[in-house]
Amino acid sequence: MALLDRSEWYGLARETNWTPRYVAENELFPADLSDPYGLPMKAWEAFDEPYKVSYREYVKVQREKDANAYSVKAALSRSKFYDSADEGYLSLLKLHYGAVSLTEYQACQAQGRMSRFSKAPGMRNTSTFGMMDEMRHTQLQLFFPHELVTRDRQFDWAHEATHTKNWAVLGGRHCMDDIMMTRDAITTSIMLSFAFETGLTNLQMVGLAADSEAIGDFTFSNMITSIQSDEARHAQLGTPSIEILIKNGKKAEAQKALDISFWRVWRLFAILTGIPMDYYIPLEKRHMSFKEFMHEWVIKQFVRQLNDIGLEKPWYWDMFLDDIENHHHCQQGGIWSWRPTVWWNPPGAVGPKEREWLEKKYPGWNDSYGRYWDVIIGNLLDGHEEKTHPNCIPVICNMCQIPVSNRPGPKWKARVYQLDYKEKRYNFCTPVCKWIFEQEPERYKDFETIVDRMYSGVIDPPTLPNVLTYMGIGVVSNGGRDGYDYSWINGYRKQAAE
Amino acid sequence: MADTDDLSKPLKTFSHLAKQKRRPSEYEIVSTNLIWSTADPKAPWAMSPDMPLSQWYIRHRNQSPLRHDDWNAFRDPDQMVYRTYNMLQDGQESYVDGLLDDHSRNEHDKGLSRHWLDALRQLYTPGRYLVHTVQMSSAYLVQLAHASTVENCAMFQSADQLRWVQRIAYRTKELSKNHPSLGFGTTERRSWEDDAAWQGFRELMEKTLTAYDWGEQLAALNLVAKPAIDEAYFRQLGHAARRNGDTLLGLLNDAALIDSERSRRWTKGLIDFVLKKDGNKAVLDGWVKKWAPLGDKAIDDFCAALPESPEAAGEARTAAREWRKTLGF
Amino acid sequence: MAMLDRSEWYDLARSTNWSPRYVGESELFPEALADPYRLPEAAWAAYDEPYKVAYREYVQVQREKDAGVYSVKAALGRSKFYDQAGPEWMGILKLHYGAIPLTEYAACALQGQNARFGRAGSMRNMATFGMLDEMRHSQLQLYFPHELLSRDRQFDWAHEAHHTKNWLIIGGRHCFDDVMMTRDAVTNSIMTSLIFETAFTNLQMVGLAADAENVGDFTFANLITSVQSDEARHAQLGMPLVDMMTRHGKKAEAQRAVDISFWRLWRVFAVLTGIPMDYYIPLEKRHMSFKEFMHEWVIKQFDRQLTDLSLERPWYWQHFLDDIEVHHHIQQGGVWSYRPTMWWNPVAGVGPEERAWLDQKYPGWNASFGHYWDTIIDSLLAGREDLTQQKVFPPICNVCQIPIANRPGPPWKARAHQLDFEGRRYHFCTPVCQWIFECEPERYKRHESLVDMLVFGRFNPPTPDTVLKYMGIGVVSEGGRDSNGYQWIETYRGRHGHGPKGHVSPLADCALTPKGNKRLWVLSRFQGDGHVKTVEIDLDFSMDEFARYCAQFSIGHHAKDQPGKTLRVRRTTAKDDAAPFPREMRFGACEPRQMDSFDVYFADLSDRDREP
Amino acid sequence: MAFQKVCSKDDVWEGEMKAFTVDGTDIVVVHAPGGELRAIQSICPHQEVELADGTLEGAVLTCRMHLWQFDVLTGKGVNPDHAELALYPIKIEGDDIYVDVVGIEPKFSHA
Amino acid sequence: MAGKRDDERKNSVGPVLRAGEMADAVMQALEEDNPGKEFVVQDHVAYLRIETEGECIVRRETIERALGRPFKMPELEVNLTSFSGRIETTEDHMRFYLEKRL
Repeated sequence: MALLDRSEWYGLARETNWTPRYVAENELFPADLSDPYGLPMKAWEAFDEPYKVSYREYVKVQREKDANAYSVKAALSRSKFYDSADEGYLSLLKLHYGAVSLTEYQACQAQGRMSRFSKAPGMRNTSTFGMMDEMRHTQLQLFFPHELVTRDRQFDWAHEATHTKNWAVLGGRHCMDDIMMTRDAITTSIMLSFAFETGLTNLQMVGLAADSEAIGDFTFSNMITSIQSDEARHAQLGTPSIEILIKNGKKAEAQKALDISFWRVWRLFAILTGIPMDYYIPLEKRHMSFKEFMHEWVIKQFVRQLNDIGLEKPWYWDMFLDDIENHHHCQQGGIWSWRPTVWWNPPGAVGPKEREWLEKKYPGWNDSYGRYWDVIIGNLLDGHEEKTHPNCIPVICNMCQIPVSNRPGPKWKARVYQLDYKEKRYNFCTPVCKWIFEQEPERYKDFETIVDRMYSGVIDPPTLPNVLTYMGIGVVSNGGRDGYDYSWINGYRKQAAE
Repeated sequence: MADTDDLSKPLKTFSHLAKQKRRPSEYEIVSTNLIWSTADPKAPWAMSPDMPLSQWYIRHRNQSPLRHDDWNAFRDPDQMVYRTYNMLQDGQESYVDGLLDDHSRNEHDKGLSRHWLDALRQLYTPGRYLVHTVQMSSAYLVQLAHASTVENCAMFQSADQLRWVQRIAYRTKELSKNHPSLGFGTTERRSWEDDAAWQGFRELMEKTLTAYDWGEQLAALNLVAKPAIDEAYFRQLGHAARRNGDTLLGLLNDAALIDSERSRRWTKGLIDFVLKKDGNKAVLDGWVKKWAPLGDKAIDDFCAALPESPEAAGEARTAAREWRKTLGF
Repeated sequence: MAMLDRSEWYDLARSTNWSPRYVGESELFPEALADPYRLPEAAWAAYDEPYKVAYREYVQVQREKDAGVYSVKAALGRSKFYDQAGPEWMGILKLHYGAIPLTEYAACALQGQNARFGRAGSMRNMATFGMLDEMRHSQLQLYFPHELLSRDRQFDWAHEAHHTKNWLIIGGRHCFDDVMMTRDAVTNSIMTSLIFETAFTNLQMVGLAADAENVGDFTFANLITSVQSDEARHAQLGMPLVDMMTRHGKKAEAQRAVDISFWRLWRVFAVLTGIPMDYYIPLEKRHMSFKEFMHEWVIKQFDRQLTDLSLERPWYWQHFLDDIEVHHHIQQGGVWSYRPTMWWNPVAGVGPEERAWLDQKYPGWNASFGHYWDTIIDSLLAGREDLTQQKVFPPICNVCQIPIANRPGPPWKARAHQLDFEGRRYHFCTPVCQWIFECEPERYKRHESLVDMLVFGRFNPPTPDTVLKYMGIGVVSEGGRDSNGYQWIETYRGRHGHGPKGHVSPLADCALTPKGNKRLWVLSRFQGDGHVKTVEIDLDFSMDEFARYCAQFSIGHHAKDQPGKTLRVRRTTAKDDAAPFPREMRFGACEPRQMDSFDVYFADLSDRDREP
Repeated sequence: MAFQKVCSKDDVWEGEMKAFTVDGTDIVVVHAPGGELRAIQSICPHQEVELADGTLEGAVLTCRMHLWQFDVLTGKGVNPDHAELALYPIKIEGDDIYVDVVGIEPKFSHA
Repeated sequence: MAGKRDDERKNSVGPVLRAGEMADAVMQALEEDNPGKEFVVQDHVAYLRIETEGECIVRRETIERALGRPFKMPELEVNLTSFSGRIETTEDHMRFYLEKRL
């Protein structure tokens, strides 16, 4: 055996810290981009990424992964799957590609920041691979939906979404800009690699794969699980950062970074993953409920890991558990009602059988969310489709950018948490979003929600057509309509007839 | 007549490419117009424009004197996508594996002279620090690129450097195993920080890394520092290696220069692209003038220490300059 | 420096002929392996393969193809497709994998022969790629079924089939040994590259791919189309040779090579591809009928290809067109009836809807083949599954090795064409197979079909068990059974014409068995039956007994009574006009010889006294 | 006038090809990179495979099934080079593409 | 709610793999490399979750035996979509573990 083992030379390849002479250390590693926690260079040299790969291995393995993903696409593109795919499922795909493809590309820059500004040589090398990974994810997730634009213009959002100011996009950008685009290398490694990539991307990239397989979309399930196999590696950047911070007396700071980012990402993924899982996937193909999935992946797998590296569950844990029961159900109602403002066709999809399933998975659903849908169903049965559009403007949270809502029904849970700061009033959906704002009001104060923009004159005049155009609706593609053209109420029509 | 703005008509490609009215390549589909943080020059991010990172982008990217009104029009002459990059480099790495394996079987290291081993310890193995700085600097270009087509090139460039950081580390370890008493694997940092041969490159790279204006970093790195490193550290050191019976290093450095060729192709493409806009020539001239002496000095310092290579510095300086000349400087 | 174009150096790479000095030309290129037609040196120098590829291009393209095929397998390996695939589809896969992979591997040796004995440098080069291609095909088609082994042992036939003496394998080997393993480089290029790989592999590899996609087996569809994409290159070997032969006065020889191989391959592929297409693919997934496919891919193309090559249609063209309507339907009946001898579970595929489709695609199907299946359905409805399995062997064609049969029904089409040669009697399904034999009897005369072996007493003891074991059944895996456990007959229950109890002829219950030592193998040709049967007869039988004895094996394995009529026996003649034997006459009294053919038919009772 | 309007240039972009039927004749309109337009026979001269399902790289069209290649500008076979595609006269008026199929039969190739 | 609280306190570790040949080999190797350990396998079609208590290791050479061909540890990444617990990677093994026991 003539070649050396990786372990023999790997350490040397990350002994690359040196003491700058011609420029000052804080010039080479400005605190804002590098390490605001003020740990010495030496402390970061202990950084040991648990998942190791060499460049030689990387290009080989990644080449194989791509050969696999692209070949499967090529082979199956002749199958007629998308011709006859369920409209709810197509909505899931549109939502996915619109939300994910270019966000992955932004992550290249975030990885680039870690690669340039981290004081930990191990992190600099590992995020070079991370950067490449994110490029891969972007390219896959542009190339795959590209062929779908010939069928349906709403797939154009795969490329266009983040270039628009659609309210859903603003929500995603606010979150991602916060956790990965405007933080130093260390905080980014906690927020992006640990909270986001270790904690929550599994929901979308692995969870949905099971449903996709059931539905027969092997191309998609193969692609997203292949993507996730990259995450499993580079997401490991976060844990050593946290361990080093804890070891150097910065546990509170690490905890705060986690608490902020976990909540932010949760609020987003519940929409991105929760709604499709519990509403868009046809009932007979559903693998498990979003809640069960959260248990498997987040509560069991992620939190246990969190614990093992020495952090605590976020302070708002009980609120989080409660939110798992509510958030995405509320937003399903909201998105469906405001369907003309989104780029996919959200199915109402709460027929009698679906409701039974929802009630079983989320006890109490019928008495709360069910009542909300009862009114809608009643209107549809009476032929008053127009009454199923709210024709008013919701209050949008100044943190997560999502309409403020909570479980309907007798308990009056929906409530706005308000804060006045520098003569401006801010609205929040939950105490947690409010708490995040309060940690760093200067960071968040200037951003206007889509609704703020209607009042502040950014969208002028704030008429519905103007707002839609501003959001890219009618520009990139038409807005959404009910995914099943209301056929899901047929079950109720039959019940009424009987 | 089909109209891409007519929403009732299906698209043949993403709307932003539909205007070309030709079938887009895979490269175009997956690489173009992916950045949206340039849309509002005053607020790159949803976070407050006053935030340090927002300010950073505004100052160092948006307000760079190197300007173009349509950065997205740039195209990589190699039209490299991630998929093809890995195919290419997997092949290249198989070749390097083969080199290492063969030479190791032939006990190549045992045959090296003490004289040359000293040179390797002084001038080759500390190079991982140097190449790593290029990796970092390229990553900076990634972070602040105006257009995805530029950003991707920088990403491949950064990954290429990591490739050589690891191959140098590999060789360092191999040399230390075959010659345990010579300090391979332990003295590199000291050489990089203290040896006169390295101080030119160290100064060049420390300053390049902190030239935070995006355009200036591009000029300093890709027009001056990288060519200097290619010519001195890879090419001239490779020549010297061959003269000293170290065929392995000669071949390894040739392989590294293949990556550099690719980097030069897109650099030339990008420079040609920006020079079509008024004002950029002067800006770049200024930077080249400012950085070239540091590059020359780095070459001189390094080549001076190269054994039996009196002509090395001259050749390297000329080669770097000649290349810049082909770009118009 | 820029790279040269392929065209700049390509000719040099194929200018590799030289004049031998230390050995004779005919030693270096023995005629029997190289060129018995003695085409002139100049002709060989001009050999120009139309499809060119450089080694550098070859490895790159093939690597990509393999990446595609293996990736899809890996990705879809997770799907539950094979868990849910119907028995029909699994039957197709077993048939395919049993028949194909090792045949592909044998083709490596064929390509090797061409790479060594081809008289043109370029032919040798192309065959080198051909050799690699065939290796690819055998490896892919061994690796893919391998994972199916854990589900079903019958997939072991993918590797084992060719090591057994299963009768279908004997048939396949006889054909391929003839067209590709025992010919000189010129002839085998015409027979294999031009005829087999251009005309016939598409049937299986392209035709089934469309059905595979419909059924949802993307792995298989992707596999076989990828395999077929290789044929472009090496299938090109034969074409320049035909040109050369016609130009150098060897047109008749080229024509004969075409005529022989086309027929031989047709007979095999109709079974391999025709049966699955028209019977195994679930009705709603059928892409087109086998006949339509034959028209598109073979008749249209082959015909104009021949014209282009200045060759004629084979002299048996009309036979061939007839055979397209019949051959695979009759073999479907045979394969299903002999299901215990197969390595997959044959599909009947003749529910009422399927029959409507068949009759539409093949007008007259119901009146002929339908009749055959009716008696089977009746037996099954009557709970007499035992009557639906063949108990005797059919005579087997000494060329194609396929049971001798033809369209059942009123015109007595099924008939054995016989030839006595050097003291042995040979049987052929058609005049074409007989013609092939007569072209070169020395080539074929020693081969014994399975039935020959039985008749010649090669099995000891000659029990069904011994024969099955000889064929690998019960050794490699269990033999076949009806693919869905006869569920398909349920739709017939209670229908008109198929009473719930069914109607089984008392003739079928005839318990006659040959006794004593005065026994003889003869051919029974039963009126309306599509299959000719071999029966071992007791010379002491009366003609009535002989008729009853034969009835139990005939028309779906039992003949219905026809009230007012009785069974008569006569010799088979060319015009089917021999007079019947007296009913009480001892069979031995007509002085039958081994394997003579006799007709058994229904006649009015009033005919009883007509004597020969 | 045997020329018939088939489609507009926008239906078949540079780098694309598309199948049409003109007067009962199946054709493929190919828009080669560089802007040249051609109308070619729809079926591969080799065997019954739709050329429109193949791939177009530069002016070289590769059939999906057996990888035969043709230069769409001249109709000549690239590999194998004995094969040839029938070309139909084509003319462009404004954005409209006209093709004349009269009297031209698809070609086929032996082997 | 009791169930949820319990979930957070389990010590489950192990790989999450795309189902297929590789997953089968890993499963077989895990059994061999961790004698006495009980593995729970959940088949979610698109992925297999393999879990055991506290710690487990899977070795390259064991996978090689299970696959019947040479294997390099990084190849596992092609099918390793996630894992529970923490990870340690070398060229000869992959280890999934938790430091604390709850």
